[in-house]
Amino acid sequence: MMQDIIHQYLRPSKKFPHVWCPGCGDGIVLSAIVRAIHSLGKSKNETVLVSGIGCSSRAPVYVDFPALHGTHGRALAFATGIKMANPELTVVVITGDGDGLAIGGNHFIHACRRNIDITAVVFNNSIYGMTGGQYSPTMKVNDYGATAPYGNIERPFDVCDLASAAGANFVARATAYHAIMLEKFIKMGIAKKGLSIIDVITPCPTLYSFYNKAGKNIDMMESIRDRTITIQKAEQLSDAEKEDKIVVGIFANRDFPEYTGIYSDLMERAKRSVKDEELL
Amino acid sequence: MMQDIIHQYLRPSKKFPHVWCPGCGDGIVLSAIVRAIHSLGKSKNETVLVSGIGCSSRAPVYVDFPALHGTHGRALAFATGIKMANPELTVVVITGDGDGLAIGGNHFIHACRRNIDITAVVFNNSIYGMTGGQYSPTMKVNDYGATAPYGNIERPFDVCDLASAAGANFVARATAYHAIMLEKFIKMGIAKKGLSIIDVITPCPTLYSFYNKAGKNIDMMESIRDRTITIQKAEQLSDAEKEDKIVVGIFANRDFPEYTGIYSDLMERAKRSVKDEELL
Amino acid sequence: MLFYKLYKDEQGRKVGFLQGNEACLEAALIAGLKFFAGYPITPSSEIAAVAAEKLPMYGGRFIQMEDELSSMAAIVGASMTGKKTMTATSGPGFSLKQENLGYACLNEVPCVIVNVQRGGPSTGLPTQVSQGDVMQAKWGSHGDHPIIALSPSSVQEVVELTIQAFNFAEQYRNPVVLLMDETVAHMREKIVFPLAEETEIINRHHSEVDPQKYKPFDTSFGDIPPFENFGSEYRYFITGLIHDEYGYPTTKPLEVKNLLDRIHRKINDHTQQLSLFEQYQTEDAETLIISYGSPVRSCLGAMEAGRKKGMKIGVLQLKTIWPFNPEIFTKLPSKIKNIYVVELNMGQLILEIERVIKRKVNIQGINKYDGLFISDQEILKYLEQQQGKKS
Amino acid sequence: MLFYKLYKDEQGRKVGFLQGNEACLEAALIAGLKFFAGYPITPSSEIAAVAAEKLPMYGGRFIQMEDELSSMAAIVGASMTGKKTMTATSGPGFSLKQENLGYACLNEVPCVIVNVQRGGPSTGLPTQVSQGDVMQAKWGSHGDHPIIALSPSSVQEVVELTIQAFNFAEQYRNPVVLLMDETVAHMREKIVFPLAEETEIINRHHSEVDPQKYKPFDTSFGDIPPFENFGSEYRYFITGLIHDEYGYPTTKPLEVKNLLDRIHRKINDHTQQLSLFEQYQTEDAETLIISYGSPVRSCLGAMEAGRKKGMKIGVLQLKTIWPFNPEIFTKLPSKIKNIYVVELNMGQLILEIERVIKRKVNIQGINKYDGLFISDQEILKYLEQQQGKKS
Amino acid sequence: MAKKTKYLYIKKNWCKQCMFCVEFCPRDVIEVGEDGYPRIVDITKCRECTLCISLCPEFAIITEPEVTEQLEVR
Amino acid sequence: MAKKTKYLYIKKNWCKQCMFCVEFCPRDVIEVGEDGYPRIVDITKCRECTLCISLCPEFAIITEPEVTEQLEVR
Amino acid sequence: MKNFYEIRLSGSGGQGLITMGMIMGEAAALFDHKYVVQTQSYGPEARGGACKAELIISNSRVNNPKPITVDILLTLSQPAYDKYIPDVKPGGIVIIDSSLVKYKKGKGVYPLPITTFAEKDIGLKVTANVVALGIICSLTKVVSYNALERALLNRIPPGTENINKKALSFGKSLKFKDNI
Amino acid sequence: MKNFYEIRLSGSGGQGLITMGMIMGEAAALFDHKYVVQTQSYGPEARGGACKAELIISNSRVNNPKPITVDILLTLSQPAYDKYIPDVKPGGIVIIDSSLVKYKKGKGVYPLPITTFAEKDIGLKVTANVVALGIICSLTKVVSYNALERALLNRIPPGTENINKKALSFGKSLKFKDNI
Ligand SMILES: Cc1ncc(C[n+]2csc(CCOP(=O)(O)OP(=O)(O)O)c2C)c(N)n1
Ligand SMILES: Cc1ncc(C[n+]2csc(CCOP(=O)(O)OP(=O)(O)O)c2C)c(N)n1
Ligand code: SF4
Ligand code: SF4
Ligand code: SF4
Ligand code: SF4
Ligand code: SF4
Ligand code: SF4
Ligand SMILES: [Mg+2]
Ligand SMILES: [Mg+2]
Repeated sequence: MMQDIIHQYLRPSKKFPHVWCPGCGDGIVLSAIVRAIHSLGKSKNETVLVSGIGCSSRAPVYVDFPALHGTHGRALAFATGIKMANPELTVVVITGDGDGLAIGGNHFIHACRRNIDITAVVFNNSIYGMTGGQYSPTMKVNDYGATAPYGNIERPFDVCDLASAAGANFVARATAYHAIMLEKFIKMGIAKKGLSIIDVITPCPTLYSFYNKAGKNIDMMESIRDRTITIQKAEQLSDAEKEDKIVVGIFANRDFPEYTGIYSDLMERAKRSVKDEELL
Repeated sequence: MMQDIIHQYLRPSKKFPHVWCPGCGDGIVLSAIVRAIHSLGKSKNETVLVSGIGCSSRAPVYVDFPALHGTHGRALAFATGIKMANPELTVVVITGDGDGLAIGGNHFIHACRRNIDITAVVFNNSIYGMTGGQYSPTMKVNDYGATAPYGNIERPFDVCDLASAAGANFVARATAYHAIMLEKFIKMGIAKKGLSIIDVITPCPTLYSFYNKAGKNIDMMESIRDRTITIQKAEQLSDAEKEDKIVVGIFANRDFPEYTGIYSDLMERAKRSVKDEELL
Repeated sequence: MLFYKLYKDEQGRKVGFLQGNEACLEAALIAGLKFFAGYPITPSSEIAAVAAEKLPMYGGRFIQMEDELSSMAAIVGASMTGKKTMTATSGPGFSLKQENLGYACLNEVPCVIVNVQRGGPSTGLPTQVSQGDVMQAKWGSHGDHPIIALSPSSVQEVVELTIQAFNFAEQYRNPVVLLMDETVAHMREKIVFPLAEETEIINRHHSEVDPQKYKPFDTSFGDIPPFENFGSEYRYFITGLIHDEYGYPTTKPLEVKNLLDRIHRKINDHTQQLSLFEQYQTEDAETLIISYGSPVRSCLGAMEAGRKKGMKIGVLQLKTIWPFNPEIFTKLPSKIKNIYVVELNMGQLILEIERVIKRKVNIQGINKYDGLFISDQEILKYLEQQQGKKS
Repeated sequence: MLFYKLYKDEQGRKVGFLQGNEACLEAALIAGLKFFAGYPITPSSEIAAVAAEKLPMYGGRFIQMEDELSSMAAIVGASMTGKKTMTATSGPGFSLKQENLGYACLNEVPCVIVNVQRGGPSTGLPTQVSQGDVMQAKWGSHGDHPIIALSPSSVQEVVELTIQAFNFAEQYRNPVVLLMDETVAHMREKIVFPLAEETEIINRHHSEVDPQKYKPFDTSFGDIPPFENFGSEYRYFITGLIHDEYGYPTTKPLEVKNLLDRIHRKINDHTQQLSLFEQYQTEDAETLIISYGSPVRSCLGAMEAGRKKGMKIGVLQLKTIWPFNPEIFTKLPSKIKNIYVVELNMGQLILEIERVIKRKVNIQGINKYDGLFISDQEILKYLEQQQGKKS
Repeated sequence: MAKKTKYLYIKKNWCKQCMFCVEFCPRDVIEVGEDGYPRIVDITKCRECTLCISLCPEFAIITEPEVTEQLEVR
Repeated sequence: MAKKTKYLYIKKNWCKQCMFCVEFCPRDVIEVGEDGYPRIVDITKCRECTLCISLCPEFAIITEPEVTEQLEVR
Repeated sequence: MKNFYEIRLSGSGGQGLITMGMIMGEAAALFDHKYVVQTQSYGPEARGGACKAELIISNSRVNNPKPITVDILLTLSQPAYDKYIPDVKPGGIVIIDSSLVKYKKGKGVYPLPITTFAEKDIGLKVTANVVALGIICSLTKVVSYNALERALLNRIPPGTENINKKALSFGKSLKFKDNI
Repeated sequence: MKNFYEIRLSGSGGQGLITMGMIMGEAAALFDHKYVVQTQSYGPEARGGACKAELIISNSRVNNPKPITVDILLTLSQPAYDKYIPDVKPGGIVIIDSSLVKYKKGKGVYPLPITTFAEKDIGLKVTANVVALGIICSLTKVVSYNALERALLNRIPPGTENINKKALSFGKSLKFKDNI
C-alpha cells in the first residue's frame, strides 16, 4: 500500500511548511530517514535524532522523536554520549557537509574509529547553506561560493573514503534524487551494528545555485540525476571521466566489533573484578 | 664523513640533557628530522618548526630554528597560518599521536585535504606520554593505559590510511629504530611539494612500558625492530598475521596541486581583476 | 590501576588516604555518577583514570573522547538519557568546553564539570597551582548564562562539594562547575566518606503530566521545569537556539526574555540556598581574610598565628563561588576595618567583593600567581606589614 | 561577489554606502591587513566574504579554515611571520577561539579578532543583536590575560576603530578584540575612508640588536619587547608555557611573576592612551547615560528628546571597553545624580562601573536582551518612569 | 496491506511549488494547475511507485488527507 | 669530505645510559664501561654506519667534542 | 518634503528588494547627501518567506537604525502586505503591487500592477523592482531621480543599462492617485 | 616526640618514593590517627630528574600542604641531595643512601648504604624504599611500626608480603648514630 509515512512522524505541535527553501533536498532526505526508521519498526520513543547546526541540521525539529539539536559540528559527540549512556536507543545523526566534515571532522573520524552504533546521514550539498553559501570541504574545485569568489581551490574530501579509512562498519552514498536507494541505504545503516555513514548528495537550489548559476530546483535535481553512476560503473572509468560524477553505492559493509557492545563486555569483566575494598 | 650533525643545530642558549626519559625515542626522531633538513640544505632562518603539546611536541625547544610550540592539537593550524603568510618558509610540524590524531585530528585531515606544503612528523608512541599514559587513538586493542585499566577497546587509526584518504601528497611510516629510513622519508617529505605525513613508531619506555610491562629501553626498541615489516611483505600476509606488525614504507607519493601554489595563482588572477573602483 | 585503598572505620564508613582527584571521583560515585567523558589533562587526569576503573564496576560507563569539546558534548547527551554525568579538565580544556557548557546552561542540562585549576594563561604552568579560572567559570561562554561553581579547600571538602555539585545540578537543572585547584587535587589526606543514610542525594525532578502534554521547558511548575529522559515515552526536542516552552526555536521577543529571565532567576532566587560559606572567628574580628579553595588553609594558619600575636583576624571561606552572594558581604560585622582577599590569581573574585561592599573599609588583594602555593607565613607577613605592626 | 561600490569624493577620499562588516574589512586593508583566516558564522560572515575577494587583489591571503580554533591558530602563526592578521566570528566561534586567544596574549602576538555579537547564550539568536560577550572578551580564556577591546556604534566608527584595533595590536604586541554587534555589522551607512596622510598606521616595533643577542621577550627595552619575524635572521622559540625572556619554559617563581606582571602592566599602564570615549552634553548633565556599541545611537536620541523636555541628560560613550578605565568614572561631574548603563545584555559592564564609582549615586542598568534593538523611545520612557516625571 | 490507494492529495498550503512531482512522475500523473500548484490529472495512470511522495521536499503529497489536516493546528 | 672520523666521543653528562649504542652497534664497537656509561672499545672495528649517532636519543655521541662543549653554558 | 522618512520595502526572496534598498540608500546618502541608514532581514527567516529592506532617510544624524513604524511601505507579496500593513504611520504611503497582492483601499494606498508593468511594458519581469523604485521616487520625492539613476547604473550587470533606465523612468512617469 | 613533622622523601623516578610517601601517610593518618597531608612532584620535571614525596604529620589540623623546610629529609640520589639539603631545619634529620650519594657529615646526618642493604641483605634492590621506611620509623618515631606494616601490606603485590616485611623490619632493626 502506498503511504505517506512521514505524516505519522511529524511533530503534532510544530507548524508547517518547514523552513527550507522551495526545492531544497533536505525535506526529501528527512523523509527517507523517517521511512527507513519506520520500515525497521523502531519505536519513536527509543529512536533519538541528533544534529548540529546548518539548514540540514534543522531536520529533527519537524519529526516526533526525542531529538537534540546541538552545537555546530558536535552532533556525533552528543550522540556518542547518548548512545553510551543508553545503548538500547537507536541513534541517528543528521549532519551537513559543513557540520559533519568541516568543524565536526574530528568527531566524524573518531566515531568511525570507535565504530559506535550510530547512523550518521550527511546532507551533502557541498556548501554552507545556513550561513550564506561559503565553500565547504566537499565542494568541487572551481565551483563558486561566498568565500570562493575566484573559484574554490581546495580539493574536496571523498566522505566515503574518509569514513572507510577511519573505520566505519557501513559506508554508502546516495542522492536526494535517488530517494528509494537512499532509504534503503539508511535502513541498512541503522540495521548495521557499528557506525554507519550515509553520504547524501542533495541540492541547495538557493545558495549553491546563486553562486554557481546552477539553475533552479529541477535543474539541480536533474544535474544530480544525470551525474550519478554506480560504483561498478565508476570502476570502469578513468579519473578524468569520473571527475564530475557522483558515485553511489555501498563502499564498506563489514563487521568490526561495535563499541558499546565491547564496553558492555568490559563492564562484565569489571564487575567481576570488584574486590572487597573494605579491609580495615 | 661521519658527522654528529645535530650539534650544529642545538640551541646555543638551551641546557642539556633534554627533558625526555632515558630511552625515549623522541630524541632519535628529532635528530632524524634535523639530519633531513640539513641534507636538503635548508636555511635555519627559513625553516620553521611547529608543534603542539606532548612529550614529543617539546622537541622544537632544543633545536635552533624559529619555532612555535603551540596549543594542544593545533600544530597544523598554526603551521597553516605560517605557511600561508609566508610560503617561502619550509614548515615542519612535530606532533604526537595524541596531539595530531586525537584532539588535532580535524586539522590533520584538513591539512591533508588542502595539501598545503607542510611536512608533519607524527611521534607515534600510541600513548599520551605527557599526561601520564592514557590510551591514544593509535593504541592497539587490548593494550593497557592509565585510562584503559581493562585493556583498550578502541580500534586504532591507521595514520597512513587516514592521511592518504584525506588527500596528502606524501605518506610514509618508519620507526625510531629504523633511523636511517626515517631520515630518508622525512627528507622526501620535506622535498615534496604538498602535505607530507611521516608516521613514526617510537617507544615510550616509561609510561607505555609501565602499563604494558613492555620492559625497558632496549626491550621496547627490539620489539619495534622485530615487529617491523615492509609494505611489500605486508601484502603477502593475512590480516591475522599482520595483527601485531608495524608496516613501514611509502604509502602515498603523488602530485596533487599544492595549496599555497594554487593560491598564488589565484592572487595573480585577483590582481588582474582589480577594477578601478573609484567611480564618482 | 588505582593508587589508593579504601578501608572501613568503626562506624562502617569508608575511609581512605586519598588525593583530591581520587576523592572527587569516589564522591561522584556516591552521588550517583553513571557516565564520565573526558580528555586527559594535568592536573585533573587522575579523575579520569579512577573513573575508567571504577565506573564499569558499578554499572557506569567511561569514555575517553577525542578532545574536550566532545567530552562536554558527550556528558550533555548522556545526561539527556537521565544519567548523572561528569567531566574533568583543567584551564585549556575548560576553555574548550565553554561553547557546549553554554549549551548545557541554556538547555538546563544537569551535569558536573570539574576544573582543576593550574597556572595560566595558555599552557601556562601545567603542574602548578592557580585559581586563575574563577571569572572564566562565570563568563567563559558567550552570552549571559547562569552558573553554579563550588570550590573545596581540603580533600574532605572535595567529597562534600562533589556530592553537593551533583545535588545542585540535579535540583536546579543546571551545570555545576567544581573549581578545584592543583593543590587540593594532588594532596593526600584522610577522608571519611559519609554513609548512605548521612548523605542526601538529590535526583532531578520528573514530571507527572501526560506525555502528550509534556513541555520540556514548562514554566507552570515554577522556574525549574521537570525533566524527562530521552528514551522514555516523553518525546521532545532541545536546541541551542532560544526556545519556547516546547523547546522549539523562537525569536518572539517576549519568549526570549522570559526564557533568559527564568534560567537566571532559578539560580539567583536561590542564592541563599546555593551559597555555602564558613566563618572562622569573625565575631570579634577587625581584620577579615576572605578566600576559597586551598589557600583557605593558609588563611586559617595565618589567623591562628596572628591571633597568638594579638591580631583580631577572622576568616571567611567561600565554598560557593557562583552565584556570588552579596549578602555575605553587606552583612559583615561593622568592626571589620580591613578586608584581605587571598587568591592565587591576579585578583578576580575581589572585583565582585569590591563591587558589593559599599561601606568604607580597606579592601586589598593578597595575590600569588607565580605557581607556588601561598603559605600562612606569607599572608601573615603581608598583614603585619600593612598594619604597620611589624615588630 | 561584493555587494557594494566605492567612490571617490571631492577630497579624493574613498566613500561608500557600506555595511559595518564590509567597512570593517576595507578599514583593515587600510590598516595593513595581509592575512585573514576565518570560519563563517552569522552575523560576521560578510567580513570573510569581502576578505576572500579583496585580500588577494592587494597581495594578501585569505583562508577559510575548518573551524574557529584553527582560524585563531592560523592568524597567530601568520602574525609570527610579521604580517598583520585578523579573524572574524560571533559568540559560538568566539568561545571556541578562547584557548588560542590566551596563547596569543601570553606570547604577545599582535592580531585582531572581530566578534560580531549576536543573541546568546549558545546558538541563541543567530541573526539578532546583542552585547552578550563583553565580559567574555576579558575573561573568556583561562588564566589572567591582558586584553584590549573596542566597540563601534556606527559604520564610520567601525572604520575608525578597526584601524585603531590594528594600531593598538601592533603597538602593544597584544591581541585586540573588535566587539561589534549585529546592528552595526549589518546596517549600511555612508562612510568616508581617511586618506593615507590622514591615517596613522602603526607597525610593530622591531629590534636593532644583534640576532645572536635577541631575546623575544627582552625586557630591557621597556614593557613591550621588540618583535622579529619568523623567517628573518632572528631565530627564536615561543610557547604557551610560561617562559623566560628567551621564550623558554620556566617555572622559576620570579620569572613567572615577572612575565605575568609585565604583560598586564604593558596594557594597564597605558589605560589612558588606550581608553577612547566620547562625552555628549555631560557638562551640565544631572542624568548620565553610559553605553557602547550601537545602543549609543539610541542613547543620543533619548538625550536629544529628553533635553527637549527639559531633562538634563548627557551621554558617555565608551569606545574602549577593555582595559576598563576607572578614571572616567571617578572623575564624573558631581552634578550627576543618576547613571543609567544601557546594554543589550543582562548587565555586564555595569558591574565594573558599580565597582569603581564609590560616591553615592544612583546606578541602574537599562538592559534589553530579547533580540531586538533598543530604541531611543524605550530609553527615554525608562528614564521618565524612573524619575517620576512621566507626565 | 495490498489495499490500493484511491487517491493522492496535494496539500497546497504546504507545497512550495518546486514541481519535482510534476517533473519526475514517470507516468505524468501530475501536472501544473492553473493556480501554479501541481494537481493530479489522471490517477488511473499512477503505478504507485511512490516517487512523488518520496521526492516531495514539503511532505505535501498525501494519501489520507484527514490525518494530516490535524497537523496544522498548533 | 671523504675525511675519516678519527674517533667517537660519548658526552657522559648528556648520556642517560639507555645503552642503545651498546646494543645496536653492528660491530660491537661500544660496550658498557665500569662507571655504567658506554665507552668505545675498539674504534678500528667501526664501519662508520652512524647508527649509534642516529640512535642516541641524547645527542651524546659526538665526533668533535670541542664544538659541543660550548653548548653547555647558558 | 519631510526631513525624516522611515521606509520599508517588502516582498519575498528573489524579488530584488535588498538590491533596491541598497540602491535607494546609496543614492540618498552619496548623491543626495542625506543621512541614511539601511538595514535588511537576515538569516533563515529570510529563506523563502517574507523579506524586507528598510531605510531611514533624514536631514540630520539618524539614531535608531531600524524603523518600527514607517512613512512609506512598498509590498510586492501578500504575506509581506499582511505582516507589515499595521506598521504604516497615519498619513503614510503604501505602494502595492496589485498584480500580486489583495489589499484594502484607503487614503495613501497606491495599488499598481507593478510586475505586470515590468512584464508587459518593459518586457522583463525581474525589472519590477526598478519600476517600483521609479514609482517611489516620483510619489515620495524621498530620493532624487538623478541620484537614483546614478546608483542604479553602478549596480547592474553591464549591458543591462538601457532596460534598467527604461524601467526606472517608466516607473517615475506613471500617474497615480491614491485609492480610496 | 614532636607534634609536627615536615618530611621530604627524595631521589629519582623509579625508586618508589611516591609509594613510600603514600604508605607512610596512610599509616600515620589512618592507623596512627594523625593529621597528615602528603604531596609529591608532578609533571615533566618528574620524568628522569629529581623526584620527591612530602608529608606533614601533625597532631592538629594541617594548613600548609607543602613543606618549605623540613624536619626529616631522605635522599636516595645525588641530585636530590644537592637540591634539598639546604631546606633541612636546624636540628633536622637527614637520612642518606650512602651507596649512591656523596654527602657532607654533620649532626643529624645518618648515612646508610640503603640500596646495598636491600641488594645484599634482603636480596632485592627494589626493596630499598621499604628498608628506608623502616629506618625512618625507628629513627624518628614519626609513624608507628605497626601502622607502617599494615599500610605496607595493603599496597604491595600479593606474594611479596614476606620480603617486604623482612625489608621493613631490617630497616627498623638497624643501629645508627649520626655521622659527625
Ligand atoms: C561554532 C560555530 N561556528 C559557526 C557557526 C555558523 N554556522 C552555522 S551552520 C554553518 C555551516 C553549515 O553547513 P552545513 O553543515 O553544510 O549545513 P547546510 O546549511 O549546508 O545544510 C555554520 C558555519 C555556528 N553556528 N557555530
Ligand atoms: C586543550 C588541552 N587538552 C589536554 C591537554 C593535556 N595534554 C598535554 S599533552 C597530551 C597528550 C599528548 O600525547 P601525544 O601527542 O601522543 O604526545 P606524547 O606525550 O605521547 O609524546 C595531553 C592530553 C592540554 N595540554 N591541552
Ligand atoms: S539555503 Fe540551500 S540548504 Fe539551506 S534551506 Fe535553502 S536550499 Fe536548502
Ligand atoms: S613519558 Fe614516554 S614519551 Fe614522554 S619522555 Fe618519557 S619515555 Fe618519552
Ligand atoms: S513536490 Fe511537493 S512541494 Fe514540490 S510541487 Fe510537488 S507537491 Fe509541491
Ligand atoms: S506514485 Fe509514482 S506514478 Fe503515481 S503519481 Fe506518484 S510518481 Fe507518479
Ligand atoms: S645511546 Fe646515547 S644516551 Fe644511550 S647509552 Fe649510548 S650514549 Fe648514552
Ligand atoms: S658508527 Fe656504526 S659501527 Fe661505528 S660505532 Fe657507531 S654503530 Fe658502531
Ligand atoms: Mg552543507
Ligand atoms: Mg603519544
